[in-house]
Amino acid sequence: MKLLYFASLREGLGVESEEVKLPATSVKGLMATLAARGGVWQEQFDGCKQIRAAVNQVLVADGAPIQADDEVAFFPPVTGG
Amino acid sequence: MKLLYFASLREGLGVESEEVKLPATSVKGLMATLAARGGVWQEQFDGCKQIRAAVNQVLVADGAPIQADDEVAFFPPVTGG
Amino acid sequence: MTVCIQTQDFDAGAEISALRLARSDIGAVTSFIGQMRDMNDGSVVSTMTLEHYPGMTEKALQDIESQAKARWDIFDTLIIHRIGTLKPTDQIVLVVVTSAHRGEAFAACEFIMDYLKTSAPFWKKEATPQGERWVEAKVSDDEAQARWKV
Amino acid sequence: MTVCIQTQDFDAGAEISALRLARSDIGAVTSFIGQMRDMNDGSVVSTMTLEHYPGMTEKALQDIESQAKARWDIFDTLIIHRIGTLKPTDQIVLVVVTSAHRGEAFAACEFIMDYLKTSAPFWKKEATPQGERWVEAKVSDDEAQARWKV
Repeated sequence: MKLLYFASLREGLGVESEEVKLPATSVKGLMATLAARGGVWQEQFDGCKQIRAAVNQVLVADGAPIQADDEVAFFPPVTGG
Repeated sequence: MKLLYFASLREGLGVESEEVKLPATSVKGLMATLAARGGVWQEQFDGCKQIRAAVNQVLVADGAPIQADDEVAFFPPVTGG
Repeated sequence: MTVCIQTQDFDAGAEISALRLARSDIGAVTSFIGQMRDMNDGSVVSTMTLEHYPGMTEKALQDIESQAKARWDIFDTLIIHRIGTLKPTDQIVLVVVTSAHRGEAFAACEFIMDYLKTSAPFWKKEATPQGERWVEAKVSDDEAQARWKV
Repeated sequence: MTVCIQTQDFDAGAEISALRLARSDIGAVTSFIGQMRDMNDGSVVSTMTLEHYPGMTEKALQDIESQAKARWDIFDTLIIHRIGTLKPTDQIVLVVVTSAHRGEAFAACEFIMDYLKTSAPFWKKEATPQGERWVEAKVSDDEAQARWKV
């Protein structure tokens, strides 16, 4: 599973991307796993901050499923245009 | 009173503009006066064709008053843009 | 708040640039170009001639701009409308609106076009293989204007 | 149906001309330019840096164009969005839509901007006298998108 972080979330975590070995889960499940790392991870993924997720480059809701080889991106609400 | 005619109405009447001596009236009253000229005037102003009026270069409704020295224009619904 | 009635063509890009660079607090620039189609009401159209009511046209367009300005939080507006004889793909009209935010800019630009279509004294005559004909006003234009009534 | 993500500036006039001259049955061309303001949330902003998600950005914008095309009777669309560092009055985004009629062109252009604002993965960071800060998403942008739901 490839994980990507953007904008303020990337800065808050100090990580841009990582490869992780995790079983199939959901967006919500993956966020809980990341929050459980503690420190800045808990701070960013504790559910208080608005975080959007994209699975294989498509915006999805929190309940969306994630397969072991998916590309998953987390980021704050977008502000383009 | 200065009278102006535009577009298909101008072509139908064969007149572009004229100066007439008429007492104060209303748009509806003036149209009846013009229709009473008969021929193409009756044809154009008999009420069957949609005709718009402007008094002193401002679009007005049929009931609008007209003074003796006003500029009054008659024309079909506009089609610009 | 500018209105131009002219026979010559206009450079839409240059006009838009001039308006958008006039202030550094502009965030949104909407524009509309109306251009001549080669078909109308099922007939090929080779040329179109625009007649207008000099004097009233300028007043009507300035009044439409004033209404837009009173109604939305916009910075500036431009309307250029051509008269005379045009051919397919020729530009007929340009409307540009600048604002801090896009919602106001979009609404004001569409409002100006809808009002122009029903209250600015222009008339189009088309040349078709069957001869010349005056373009008829559309009920849909009246309906488009009516949407803006409070 | 074109999408460009680029650091360099664009010539809005040339892009609009290219789209509007592509067909002789076009009657309406709407366009939107988003540009950088020198103030935001009460603070002077000297520069703005746009980050995006390469790969997803292109997909998201193409998807927005497809939705617009499915929904309205339009001929063509163009979206150009810049990334990198910009200064006040710099152009950020251009959207152009061509159609036979203005109602469709206006609606599709505004729809594209509203969807872009809430679903294309761009993020803005502003440099202010108080330091750098990420621009916060606006509730009004979510509301603007929600209007288009059936």
